[in-house]
Amino acid sequence: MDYATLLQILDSTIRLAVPLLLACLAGLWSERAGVFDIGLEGKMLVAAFASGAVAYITGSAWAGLAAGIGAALVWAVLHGIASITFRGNQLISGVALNFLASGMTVLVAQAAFSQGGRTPALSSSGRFNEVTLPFADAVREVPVIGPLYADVISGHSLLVYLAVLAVPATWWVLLRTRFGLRLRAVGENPAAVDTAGVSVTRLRFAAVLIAGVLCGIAGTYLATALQAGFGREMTAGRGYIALAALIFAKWRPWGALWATLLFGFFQAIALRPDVVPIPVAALEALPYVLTVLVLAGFVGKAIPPRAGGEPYVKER
Amino acid sequence: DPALIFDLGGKFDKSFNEAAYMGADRWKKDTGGSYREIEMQSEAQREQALRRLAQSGSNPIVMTGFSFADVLTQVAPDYPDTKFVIIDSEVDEPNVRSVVFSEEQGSYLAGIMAAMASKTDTVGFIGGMDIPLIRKFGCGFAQGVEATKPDATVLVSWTGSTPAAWNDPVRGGELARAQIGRGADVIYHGAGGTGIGILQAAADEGVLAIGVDSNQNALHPGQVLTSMVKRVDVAVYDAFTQGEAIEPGTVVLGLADQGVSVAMDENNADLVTPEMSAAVEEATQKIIAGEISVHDYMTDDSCPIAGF
Amino acid sequence: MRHGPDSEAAIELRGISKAFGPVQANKDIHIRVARGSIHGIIGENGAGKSTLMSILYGFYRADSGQILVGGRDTPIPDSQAAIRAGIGMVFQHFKLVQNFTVLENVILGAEDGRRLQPSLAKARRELARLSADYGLEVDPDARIEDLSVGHQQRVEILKALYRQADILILDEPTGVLTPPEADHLFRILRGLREQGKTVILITHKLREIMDITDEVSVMRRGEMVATVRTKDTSPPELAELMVGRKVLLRVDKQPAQPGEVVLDVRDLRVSRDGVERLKGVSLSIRRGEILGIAGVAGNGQSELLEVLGGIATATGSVRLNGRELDLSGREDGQDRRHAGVAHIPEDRQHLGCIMDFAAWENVAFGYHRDEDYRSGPLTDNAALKADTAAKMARFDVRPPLPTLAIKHFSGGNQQKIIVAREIERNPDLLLIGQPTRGVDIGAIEFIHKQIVALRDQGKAILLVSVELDEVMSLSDRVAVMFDGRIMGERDAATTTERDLGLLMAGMEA
Amino acid sequence: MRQIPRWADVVLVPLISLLLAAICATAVILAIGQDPWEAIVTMVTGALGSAYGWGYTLYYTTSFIFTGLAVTMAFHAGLFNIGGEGQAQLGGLGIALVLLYIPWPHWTVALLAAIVASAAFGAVWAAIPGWLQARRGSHIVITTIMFNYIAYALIVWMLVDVLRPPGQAEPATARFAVGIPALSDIPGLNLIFSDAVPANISLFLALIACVGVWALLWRTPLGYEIRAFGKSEAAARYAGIRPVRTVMIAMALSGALAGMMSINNVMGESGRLLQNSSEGAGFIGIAVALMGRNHPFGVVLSALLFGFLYQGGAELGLWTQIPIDLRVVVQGLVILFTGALDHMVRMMLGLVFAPRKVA
Ligand SMILES: Nc1ncnc2c1ncn2[C@@H]1O[C@H](COP(=O)(O)OP(=O)(O)OP(=O)(O)O)[C@@H](O)[C@H]1O
Ligand SMILES: Nc1ncnc2c1ncn2[C@@H]1O[C@H](COP(=O)(O)OP(=O)(O)OP(=O)(O)O)[C@@H](O)[C@H]1O
Ligand SMILES: [Mg+2]
Ligand SMILES: [Mg+2]
Repeated sequence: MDYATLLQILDSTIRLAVPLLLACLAGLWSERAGVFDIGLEGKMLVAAFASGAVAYITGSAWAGLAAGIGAALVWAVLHGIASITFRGNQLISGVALNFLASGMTVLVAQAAFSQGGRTPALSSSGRFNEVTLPFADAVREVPVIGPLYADVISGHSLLVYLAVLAVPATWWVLLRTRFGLRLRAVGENPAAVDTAGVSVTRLRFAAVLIAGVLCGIAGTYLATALQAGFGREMTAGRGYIALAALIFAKWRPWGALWATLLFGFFQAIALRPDVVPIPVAALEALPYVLTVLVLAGFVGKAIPPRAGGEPYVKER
Repeated sequence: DPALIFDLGGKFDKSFNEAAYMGADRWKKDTGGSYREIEMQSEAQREQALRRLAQSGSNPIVMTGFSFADVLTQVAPDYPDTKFVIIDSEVDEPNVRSVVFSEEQGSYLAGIMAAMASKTDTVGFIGGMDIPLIRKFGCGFAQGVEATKPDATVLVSWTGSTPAAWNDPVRGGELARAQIGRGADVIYHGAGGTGIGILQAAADEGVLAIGVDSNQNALHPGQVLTSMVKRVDVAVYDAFTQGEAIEPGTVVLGLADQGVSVAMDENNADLVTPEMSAAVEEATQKIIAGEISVHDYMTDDSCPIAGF
Repeated sequence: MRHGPDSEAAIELRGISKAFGPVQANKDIHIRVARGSIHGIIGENGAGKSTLMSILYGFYRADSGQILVGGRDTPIPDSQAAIRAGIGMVFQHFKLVQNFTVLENVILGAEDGRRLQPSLAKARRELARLSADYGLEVDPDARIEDLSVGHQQRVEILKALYRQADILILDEPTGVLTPPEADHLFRILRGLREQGKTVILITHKLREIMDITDEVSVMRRGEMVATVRTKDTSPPELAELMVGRKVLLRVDKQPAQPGEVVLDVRDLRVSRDGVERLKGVSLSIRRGEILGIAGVAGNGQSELLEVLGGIATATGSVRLNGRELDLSGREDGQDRRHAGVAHIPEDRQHLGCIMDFAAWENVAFGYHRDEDYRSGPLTDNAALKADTAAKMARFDVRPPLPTLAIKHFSGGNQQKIIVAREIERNPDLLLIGQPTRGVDIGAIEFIHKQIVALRDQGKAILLVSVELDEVMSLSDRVAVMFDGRIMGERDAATTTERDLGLLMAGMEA
Repeated sequence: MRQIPRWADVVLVPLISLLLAAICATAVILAIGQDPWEAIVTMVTGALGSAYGWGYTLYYTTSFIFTGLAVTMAFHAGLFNIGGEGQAQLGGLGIALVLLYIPWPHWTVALLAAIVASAAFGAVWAAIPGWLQARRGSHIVITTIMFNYIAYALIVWMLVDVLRPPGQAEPATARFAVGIPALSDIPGLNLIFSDAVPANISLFLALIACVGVWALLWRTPLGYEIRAFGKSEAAARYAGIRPVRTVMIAMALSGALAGMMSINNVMGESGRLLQNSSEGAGFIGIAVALMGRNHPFGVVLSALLFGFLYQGGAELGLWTQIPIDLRVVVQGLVILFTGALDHMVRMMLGLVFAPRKVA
């Protein structure tokens, strides 16, 4: 496999890793606050649909983004109501919302566009097109790093760079601010926060909503940048891989970046049977197998937030 | 009433199934008749759909796609009075009509145009599900390229080995980018709904693509060189018009009877040079006349030229 | 200068009532706490003490009633309000974030500014001052999970002081402390009183009440039955007020007649996630004697019980009636039971029973594979229910309903059901952990009688309790555990609290 | 929270949840500009209006009973098994292997073999995540999800590269030599089911399984141990209940039940192994179990309900403009209300049943 091929694979690695990264950060926010969220898949899906539909109707990618985030937020609020307000089972709530998403998107898409659950293809104005970073062409001639910068780093949609920036942002807010401190505390021992006179419910909702926003961006990316429109089940299990990546990342922001890049890389080589002579089925199973190994602690043990999955009930 | 069953990938795949839909729709407009239609959601559904339609008295029942072959062999005998039409596959039953196309011929023409349009002398073919039928496309395409530019390279990739491969635009897009990365500047797809992603990627990366089944030139005007149109719509239209009277047996539609062709319209007018259309015209005549015989992969399951 | 209890009220509660579903936890409570005093509150389990204090701290909302702070009517809808009113609370179960540092825990909820750095810096200075003033030394950068319980408690107190609390509530603070640690705590509390702060102290230990409080209020079944000046009352009087009848605080029992050795433990070692919890424990118990294990919770007693009960694995040798027991985990709790070991666990609600199961199902717990509860491959539920009804009658369990879920029984009654289940198996060795934790004096009396009776039938009994008085009054011999070792063994009749206290603190006496 | 009578908890809570789900579904239908009444009529007539409809309704019901029981079994051990899908498909693989490679003298023997094979394959596929949870503490929800994907890849590979007969384009095995009688083949029943229906004798197998699961959980020491472990692992240890063993047994049983679903669809209906043979029944099992309050008999009822929903939904896709995907929406709503918002429903009921004061 020559350098050029490697660059291509890295290029598509980034394209494929970004939705995973955003979803993974979403999961990170939610679970650091003690709310499990297997509903990432569903949130991305509704976001993908909403952004695809609105971007088509308005012809504006930004309108699409707004819609995508909005839709994901609706799902996030539902999850919050079920698992925070009414102390329901967070896992079941997530599963339910995933089903709801996969059904609703197709239903509404069919009703609105009657194109078999797909939204019409977007014109370039309705999409987040690739932006070329400064000096991309200038440095292309520089050996090795030149092409790396010009072809891999540069030339992605705006949302890609947004996603990457979300990593340090998450890190800073989570570890360097009052909000972050309280949020982490809520994920470890909500009673401590409650007795300190801070509302557990509000903090957890905040976390869930942030997760919604990130999933919204992820879905929008799928429908308006990676693709030109929404297609049924277009998230294709990315939400679950993101969860796996989250565990792999041990619930840490930078870890999330590396984990999702790794999984993105697997997906990228799965698309290149010409370079890796392994049966495609095997390549497709690889991320899942790896995840299982990670979960099994064969690749480093991960300790989840202590209060994760536990609805908070006042008691002494 | 007649009925139409769309395969996975859906009625609006902008390609194979959509072509069938066009036919049915035209028939509806022309005759004012009505028909039933179902879209497959999963493999295991086929039999229920067939039986349900037959049982509810639809006749004839048209289904798009080879995947129905096996199920149809099971179901057809149970409903001797119902006529079935299967497109893209041969089922030998007294009440079944099988319609197949000489895709290799149309693909050959596409190959010629691709070779002439290519500046890098590298062109690509991306098949959907890796099955003989689609290899047939690729093989004809490769022969067309070979005949025009013997030293040109033809890259070949497949989206997958299951029907899911018909409806995976993301993967299609990535595969296209990969081929473009390897120098391809014209990409021909035979991948149904997945093709949307392929055409999109080609357009995004500023190279030419060739559509399939339906006329896909309009999807990205000026960026789709042409489309290897397969007149599934005609097949459906005929079936519906002949109704219950339709006679069983196998029908092969090729260049001669406009069953396959390369689409020329305002969307690709400025892409198609006079030489190109001349070359296409010439090849067409020769094929019809039998002076050129395009090798059909399915006859011996091999394609030396394309290397599979 | 020292304020007397007669000065004006720091806190006054009027007609506070609170119900949890069917349970009336507090009924029309009136109480007045003088500024600058240490005010004790005692009462049986479930009397409503913690509930009342949680209401005062805004953790629960009272159904009705009025709260006055410093004479002014101060509604306290949430903990924030309580903090603003200058009230701080140290809960029975600490509210600390285990993997945060002391500093982070202290500022949590009391940060000034959105960014952490300034708050942390300020808290560091503030902590240094408080430690100096009240002798509350603790390393500000230590992680809570690495701190001893005593230190964790100091962090809780620091949290309150950092929030400028001048009324401090402590809910059963000494339950988890060694006598020396408890003494230190009391010095701190006295120090706070010197500074004019008000302390409300909930405890079950009459001795502590007598030691340090100025006034004491007694609760029973959700009601406030009396508030008296400490110097005008006595332990027996308080006990009577609590239970509503006379109780004898000492167990009366004949001296033991030990028989042959039943349990013989040699060099027992247990390691859990890298840490060695038992560091070579050896002991032996004979028929007809009670060996008491004294010590502060978390010094290996739990591990000892778990190993003997077949829950945890270990190395070393354990012989029961001369037979070597397997410690590698190949034998489980049921094998132990067959070998003649009964086990009343330390934590009845989390180990001893399944809270959602009915009483009769819990009576089978651990013995569910026994022949008498089986008919062929199936379980004989009828027999089981009958047996449960009989046990309930013998042990005076209230209400005597075999089909009632055990979570709906009161703590003491839950304990009675478990005790019945375990001792009626006629075991050779009985393991007992914290037999009377969360059980009120009435039930304590009953359970103690049962244990002594069992000893007199010639059983060997291993008793683990953090209540020093309980160990001393029940046991024939007392062994003290500290840091996974047996620090020493004493004759219960002759030893003194002080002596044991030193051992519990890890000091060779 | 206020106590509500047990009967209300068992009967009213699911019914109200169902009602809420139905209301939302109606709203959805209206929102996409369709006629709910038409939808209901179509579903009822299509699913229950004819022997043919019943044939399919009962066919789906059978599958859902198996997967519902699978989820129930795991639930009682405190495990949330989302892997029913993969386990069912593996069960199908097991059936395919024994039926393709061994010539069976008679369908009865073949059925026994199929039961063993499907149960074994499903059990293994569930026991691995069980082991990972018990021994390595990997979260069973995530692992079972992962195992669904791995199963999918495995099946694709088997169908494409191993089991696909030469010359066949679609990824599927050859037809099995033997099948099991459909209800329409059974003397007596064939008077009702005149023309061929997919529902087959595995329906009775499913009902037997229900009784079996019930007896196991509530009438045997093993069931006692599973339930006790599900309530509290620490307490279970104290009582000498071995965690690893219990988790593995519970998951194996759960997987076996899921796998046996394939007797209905793979051996019974299609007579060969197709890709995605379980068609999401593994997931529907979650809704069925929740709706059935994790009791085998409740499972039968809710399985019937979902059988109706699925056949009716298929008919919607056929005769109305309402996409078949409405099924998925309803499924999601039921899970949401019965599984996640059940406290809300209870609170609503709590207001109805005034608290009884004690103490
Ligand atoms: N969490 C709870 N939910 C509902 N009812 C409860 C709860 N906790 C206790 N109760 C009920 O409150 C009553 C008193 O419980 P509690 O354990 O406080 O009794 P208690 O005063 O400690 O009695 P004992 O001295 O026997 O322990 C019991 O009848 C019990 O059923
Ligand atoms: N969250 C709750 N839900 C239901 N009942 C409760 C709850 N908290 C306490 N109770 C009940 O209220 C009553 C008073 O409990 P509380 O904890 O105040 O007693 P206590 O005096 O603190 O007992 P202890 O000495 O064991 O701490 C008990 O019957 C208890 O069971
Ligand atoms: Mg208390
Ligand atoms: Mg109590």
